[in-house]
Amino acid sequence: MVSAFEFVPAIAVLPLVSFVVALTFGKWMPKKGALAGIFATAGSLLISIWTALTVAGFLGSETAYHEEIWTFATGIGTFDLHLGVFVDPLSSLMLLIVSLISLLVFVFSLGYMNDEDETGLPRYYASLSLFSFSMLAFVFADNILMAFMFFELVGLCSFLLIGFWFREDAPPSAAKKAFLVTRFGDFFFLIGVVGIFATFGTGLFATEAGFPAMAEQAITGEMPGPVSEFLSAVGMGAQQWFTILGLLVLGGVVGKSAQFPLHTWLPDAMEGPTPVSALIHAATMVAAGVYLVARMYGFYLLTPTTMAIIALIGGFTALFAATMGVVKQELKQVLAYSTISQYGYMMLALGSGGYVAAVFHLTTHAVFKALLFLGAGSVIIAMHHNENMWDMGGLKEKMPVTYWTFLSGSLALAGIVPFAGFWSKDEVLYEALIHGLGNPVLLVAWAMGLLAVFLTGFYTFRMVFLTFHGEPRSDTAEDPESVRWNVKLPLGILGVLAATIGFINMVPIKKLTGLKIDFLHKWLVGSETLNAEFLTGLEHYEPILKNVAGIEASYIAGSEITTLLLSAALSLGLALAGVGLAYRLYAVPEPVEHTKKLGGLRTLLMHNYYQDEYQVWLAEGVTLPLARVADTFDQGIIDGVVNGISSVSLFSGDRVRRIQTGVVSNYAALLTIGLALLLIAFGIVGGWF
Amino acid sequence: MLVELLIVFALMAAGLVFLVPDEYAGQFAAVLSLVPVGVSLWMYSIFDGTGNALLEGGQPAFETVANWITLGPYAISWHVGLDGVSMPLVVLTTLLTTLAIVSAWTPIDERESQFYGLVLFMQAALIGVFAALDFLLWFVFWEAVLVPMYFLIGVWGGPRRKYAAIKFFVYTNVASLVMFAGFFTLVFGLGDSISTLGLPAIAQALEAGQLGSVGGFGPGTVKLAAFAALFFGFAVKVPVVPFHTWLPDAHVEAPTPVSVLLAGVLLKMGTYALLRFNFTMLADVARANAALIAIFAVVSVIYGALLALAQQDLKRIVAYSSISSMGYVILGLIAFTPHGVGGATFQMVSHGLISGLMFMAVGVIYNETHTRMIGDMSGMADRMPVTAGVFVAAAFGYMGLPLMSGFAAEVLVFMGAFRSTTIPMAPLFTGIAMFGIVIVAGYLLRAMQKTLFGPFRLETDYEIGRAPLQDVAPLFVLLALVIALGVAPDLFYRMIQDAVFEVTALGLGGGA
Amino acid sequence: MVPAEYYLLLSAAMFCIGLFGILTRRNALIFLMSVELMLNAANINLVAFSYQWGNLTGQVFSLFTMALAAAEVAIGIGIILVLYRNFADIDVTKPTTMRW
Amino acid sequence: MIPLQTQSTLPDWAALAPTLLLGLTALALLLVDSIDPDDDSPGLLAGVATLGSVLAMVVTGWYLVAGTGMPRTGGAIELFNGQLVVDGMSLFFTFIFASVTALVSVASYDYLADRAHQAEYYALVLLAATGMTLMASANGLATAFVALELSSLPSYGLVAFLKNNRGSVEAGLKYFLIGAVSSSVLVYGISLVYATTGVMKLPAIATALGGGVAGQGTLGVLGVGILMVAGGFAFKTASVPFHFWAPEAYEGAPAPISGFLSSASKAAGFVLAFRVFVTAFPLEVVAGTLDWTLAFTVLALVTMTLGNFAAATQENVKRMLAYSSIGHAGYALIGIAIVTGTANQGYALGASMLHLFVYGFMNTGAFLFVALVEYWGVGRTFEDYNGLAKQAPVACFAMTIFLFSLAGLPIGGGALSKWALLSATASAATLSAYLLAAALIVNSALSLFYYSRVVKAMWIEEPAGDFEVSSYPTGLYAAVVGAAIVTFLLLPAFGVVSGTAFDAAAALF
Repeated sequence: MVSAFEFVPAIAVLPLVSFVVALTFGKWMPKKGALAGIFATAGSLLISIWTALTVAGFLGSETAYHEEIWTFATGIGTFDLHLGVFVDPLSSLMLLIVSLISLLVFVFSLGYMNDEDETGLPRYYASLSLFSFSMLAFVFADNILMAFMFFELVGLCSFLLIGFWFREDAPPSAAKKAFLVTRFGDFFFLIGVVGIFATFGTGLFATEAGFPAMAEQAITGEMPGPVSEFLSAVGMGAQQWFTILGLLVLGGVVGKSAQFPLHTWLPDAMEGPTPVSALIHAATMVAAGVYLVARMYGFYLLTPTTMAIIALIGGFTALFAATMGVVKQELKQVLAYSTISQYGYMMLALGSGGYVAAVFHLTTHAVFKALLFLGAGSVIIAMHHNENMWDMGGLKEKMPVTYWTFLSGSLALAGIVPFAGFWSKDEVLYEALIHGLGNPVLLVAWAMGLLAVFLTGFYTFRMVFLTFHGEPRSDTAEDPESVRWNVKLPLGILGVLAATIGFINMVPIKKLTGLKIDFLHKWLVGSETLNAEFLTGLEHYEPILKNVAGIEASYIAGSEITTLLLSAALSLGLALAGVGLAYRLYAVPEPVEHTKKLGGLRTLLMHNYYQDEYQVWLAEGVTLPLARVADTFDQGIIDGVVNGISSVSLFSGDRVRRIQTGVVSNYAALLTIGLALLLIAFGIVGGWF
Repeated sequence: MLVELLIVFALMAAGLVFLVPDEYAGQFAAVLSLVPVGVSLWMYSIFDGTGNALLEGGQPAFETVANWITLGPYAISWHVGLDGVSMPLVVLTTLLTTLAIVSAWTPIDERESQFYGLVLFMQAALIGVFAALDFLLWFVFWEAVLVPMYFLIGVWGGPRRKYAAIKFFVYTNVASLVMFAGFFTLVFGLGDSISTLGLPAIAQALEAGQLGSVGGFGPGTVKLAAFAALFFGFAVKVPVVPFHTWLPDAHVEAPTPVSVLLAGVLLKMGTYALLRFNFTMLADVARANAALIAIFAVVSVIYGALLALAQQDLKRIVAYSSISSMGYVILGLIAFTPHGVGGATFQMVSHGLISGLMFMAVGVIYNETHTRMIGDMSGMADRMPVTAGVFVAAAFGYMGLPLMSGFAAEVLVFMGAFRSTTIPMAPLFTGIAMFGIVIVAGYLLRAMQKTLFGPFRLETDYEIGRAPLQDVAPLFVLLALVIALGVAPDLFYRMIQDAVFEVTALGLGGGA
Repeated sequence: MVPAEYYLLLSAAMFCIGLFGILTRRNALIFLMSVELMLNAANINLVAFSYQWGNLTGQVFSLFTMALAAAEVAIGIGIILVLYRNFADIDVTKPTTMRW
Repeated sequence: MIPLQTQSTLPDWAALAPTLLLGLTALALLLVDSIDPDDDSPGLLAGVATLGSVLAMVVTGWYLVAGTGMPRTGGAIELFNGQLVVDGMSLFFTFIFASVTALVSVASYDYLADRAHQAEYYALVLLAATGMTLMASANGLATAFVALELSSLPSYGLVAFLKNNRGSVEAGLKYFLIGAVSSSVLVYGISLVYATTGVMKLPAIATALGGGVAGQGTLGVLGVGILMVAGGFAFKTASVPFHFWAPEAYEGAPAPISGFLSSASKAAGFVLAFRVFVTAFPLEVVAGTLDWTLAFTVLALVTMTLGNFAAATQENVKRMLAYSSIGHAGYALIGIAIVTGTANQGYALGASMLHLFVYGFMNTGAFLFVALVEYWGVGRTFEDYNGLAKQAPVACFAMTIFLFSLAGLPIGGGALSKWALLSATASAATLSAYLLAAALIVNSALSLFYYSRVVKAMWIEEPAGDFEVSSYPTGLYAAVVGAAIVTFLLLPAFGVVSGTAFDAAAALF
């Protein structure tokens, strides 16, 4: 029978086709290209499911797949560059998520864009399709160069979509910012990629020939030839050099996943259409960074320093973003900062060795964040594109579907049992804790993450209460525009998922009851071949984590259960506390702004800790003036010299011709003098006298 | 004989176009110029050259040798041939010429027949430059390129065209003569070991360490002096900072189609010559001074990008960014690794296409608005969506967007440079140079945001219509090529690799 | 007999006198005469050394020189004539319509 | 080519056929004029002059092809007891003179239209040409002087030919006065050389000097003599410091004559210098007394720099060409300036000869174009040339070829010859040689600037006034276009002449 794996490329190619179709024929198509996208992503979803089943081992025997499909650039006497497909549990899971969310976003867009009869829809759907294409191709990339390429394309699509309403001033500038900031991160990423190729001669993620495996050998076993060659060239130890490479790649991750300090582009990115925000934050662009770290986890595990840094960045970002989320006025702004914060959790998990936890949170977050954004989208439709929460209120009755689904999403985000967020976030914190007990750095990261739980609960429900509860605070809120099925359907699906998706990995229950219900964990442990041949299974990672990264689990009072319950109770309690505070402050008929109580802190938070300010200053206060100086220097000095030479020679020419006075006697005189000079000079030289 | 066919046909076409009346000249020239395109593509398809034309074991395709003149002790011959380096450049030349001619239909509205005649004449010379394998022959073509360019800028250019034309003319001519003198020092240094000025003969004699002392100077000095002279001569053409100041003026004043050829092909003459002479014949000197040259390269990249950042004139921006992009070529060449030199060569082609695309896009906007100043317009995407779309695509191509040729070229150069053994602290140098990709994004995004996006506004009082097909069509052709080469660099990269591999081995031991 | 150096000195003196005339005098005709003086300085050398070396080459050549000098004068007079017609003067420093 | 043995087929004196042809043509012209004194048949005169010079050209060409006087056919042919010698070099230059004369005669037909004394004009031109050919084959100082005068005296007359034109007369006067001084300097120099060696024939002088005849005491005398001889030649070649006549003479003279003098007469000076210095004063013999290559190096440097810099800012095209021709004298001097031991001597000298050859056509052509413009009555300044290409594209195209070829761009032979010189300096590779190379580069860059000013005026600038080209004179056009074609053909067909030149030059050493 045919294997699903042969069709994996199609997962990405279908959206690509729909991109071309929408771009060229979109104008004349019934839904302006939406249908093309829907069909394409639906197809991708089906193939993804098929692939997932195959990976799970239900169909056929092989459960992972690697194939080089296109030689990109042939090298003679050096390595080739190629594009290839690599399917393993991680990538197949990601494929599933991405294609699902894309499909739903396409459907939702029918309501959000078409029904609002926006212009330029073909462009919109084309970009959307390109976005899905890039992301899917990125997911099944088999080497880091290919990953980078589609990583960049994702950036392009974000540029196109954020700047979709190019006729206004704000969106294009936001788009520019998004691309520039992520580009800055990608600059380091690219150095990392180039470095990896230069060091290992390959960019493969998996198999013995892959660079993580070679790196592992270099550190644990005997040094592979090319690697030692290069290391001696740069004159560094393996550990040291790999750390540098890892950090360089991490630059790209920080940029795309909007981690501190390169998070500034994400809130601005809200200028784009809301479905786009859903896509960007839930499943694609921002997820890409975290996914990349998971993808090359085998490499990061080798360098404890990098791991620690990842954890710290994650923990800090989680807290940092959450604090800013507390004071935002606009619905989508709150969600934006929550996104940053949630991805912080994933980084925290990865950094502290919680591979499963990270992937778990990535999954659940994809669902509930998509849900929240689409819900917000539906609210925004209802509010005629007014996003200020202080103009809303009392929408609960007006739009029940939106309300209940949004609520489910919010509970998930806040991490209230038994919604998805609880399970994943709890596991993240648990992993951080147990590994942190033996490792102060991780413990600090854990503490920050824990603190963020409270804030998350607070700002989430502040948002919910302000939007849906109390009395309507504006005329539009009085009678909001109603939304159609194409909005409600995706909300419904996601709402259910948000409530239930957490059950795929209920570790605490397992630990307590001993039921083998940690499906995701099993899934990521992967098959025999995966660990033996492709080396991307959990069983391959765990020993490295222990031996090389030196991150070991230790438990409070030596009891795993105690620790487990403690951590769960702690996070749940904090979350509930946050919700409760929000309830006391905002779940009243006439809520008022309490931010003044924060005093000086408020302005700081309102200005997002002046992050934008200093980055803008770096760009326009430092770089531009520098460029101008360079320009003046160029025009003045360098070009001045060139022009100077010419004018000097012309001037001297003008002097020289004055010798020709026109008086023949002078000529005779000069002639005589000239001859005399020659005679004297050569007389002296020749010694005639 | 196919190379001869190309050159002779281009010359005859030029002659014919001079004679036809102005109103038909454009179309006529375009049709004629399709023949070289076809021929060159056919040559590409049957290309059978192996190795590097200058080195032992190299067997250029379409090679012909015929005795031309005797210059003192040296037999000068008509010696042409194409190897993996020159073949792509010839294809690039023919393609860009045709596209430039078509894109000239709109902007060029006086003395057309002379314009197109000169363009075709220049095409002949350019093909000659890339195909010639005898020094004097090569130099004839090299210098012959100047003449049409002088007129093309001087007659059909902008307000300061005369200044720009003469500046370009004199500056590059001085450079060529210095380079000529330097090269002949080398030739006489080789003494009786060569009897022709064939580049392969000279290169191989140098490899064999035949260089003797000239006048009072020993071989080492001679080599170094010659290298310096040659490097200066070509650096002006490339241009490498600080010999670049003729370029912005020339670009800004030249009409768009001419800018296309100037950036697309003429700059490549410099890098091509650098590869042939400095980095193949005098590889050992190049290696010895790798650090210095790498610094030249990096400075060109960063400084050029910074200058572009400071500009308001769209054309000036592209002009300066060409300087920046050419810096990558130098970096790749000096790396002396297969991907380094190969990537550099690929970058020559790729940048030829992309910069051509960029200039054409600017040109189309200019045709409609009659301004190129960023401040004068905004929201053009509202009125010229298609053009704007291509402009965006071109800009991202310039930023090295994956699946477009620029990315392939740059990443290859970086990979080559990163693991280079010639450049000291290669990773550091490469890393610094790579910061160019951030700055380029900076100024191009800024330019796009200011001109294409935002609410529509235009200072000049012109009625904006959609650009005519003849203006936009070339853009799409180029875009298609850029993407094709971006998805499948091997179309050219394979033969390039084959031709440059030998080069990377040079200069390690040999040479006196 | 008189040593050769004396002739050399004599001719040199004549040559310099002629040169001096050229540099100082403005009248075209006197200019011409000065030139003649210089030519004859050469002739002195030629004749003297022809005697010195004991061959006739020098003497014969001096005859040639005289002839050519005559021809030169002929042309010169002609030019001076048209000069006078155009500038109503034979001052050699007058005609300066072309300079620089 | 047929290896034709001149000795066996023709008597030796036949080797002088070109010279004789030119001389006889001059006489024939006078004869025609005496038969029919009132100039009603300009066509006939021009025709005869052209015919004669073309005949001379053809014969010379034939000899060159046949190899008369070349090593491969038994070496130089000595005539009149060795006073004259016919060899590759003399024939090579004779060819230049003859072809320039032909061009000038053709062009003059229109230029002189309805002027008096045409017969005298042509006769003088041909006599001057005869003198030049004699200079090319003069093998003794005496013959050299006589030949030089034979070419100079008619030139004086020709420059002043427009006797009602103040410019022409002034030019004639200055040319004549400086010429007179220079010739007396030359003669005095000759006398001094004779004083130290006692002989006049060049080879004899060499042997005499080699035999150490020149005692310690007479060292200075010899040195002064040689320098003064050099001065005499410098006058002919319009090199510093004997160049002062040139700008005025070329500007004031009838344009065809300017072309004639600035190319043919200059070349004549050079051939004489080459032969005399290489044959009579071999460096290894006189180096102790006077390293004349050093002298010529200085002259070359100063000459080319002064010429080009002065030309750079001229307003008058003809005067610009005049100065540039001084500059080119400087270039040509390079050849003789670097015939040192280290250099490939034949190569160096050959390069100079080639440059003079190409120069003969491109420079004459340029001046003839000026003649054409004067004929039309357009002004002489750059501004007056504005937009000329719209009126007369063909002529302007020809002029563009001349100018760019002069500037050394490869759309004419000028490029190759200039590059030959540049490479020759590289072959010498002494410090002074590199100095020359540097000067050459700087100067030709500058020359590119001022030559392209003319091109710019013709093609780029808009015409100032509404001026209409009245007629298209056949003679002038024929000459200009012909010169342009030859100039261009010398690029691809450079080999035809280069071989001969290098052989001829090599034969001298």
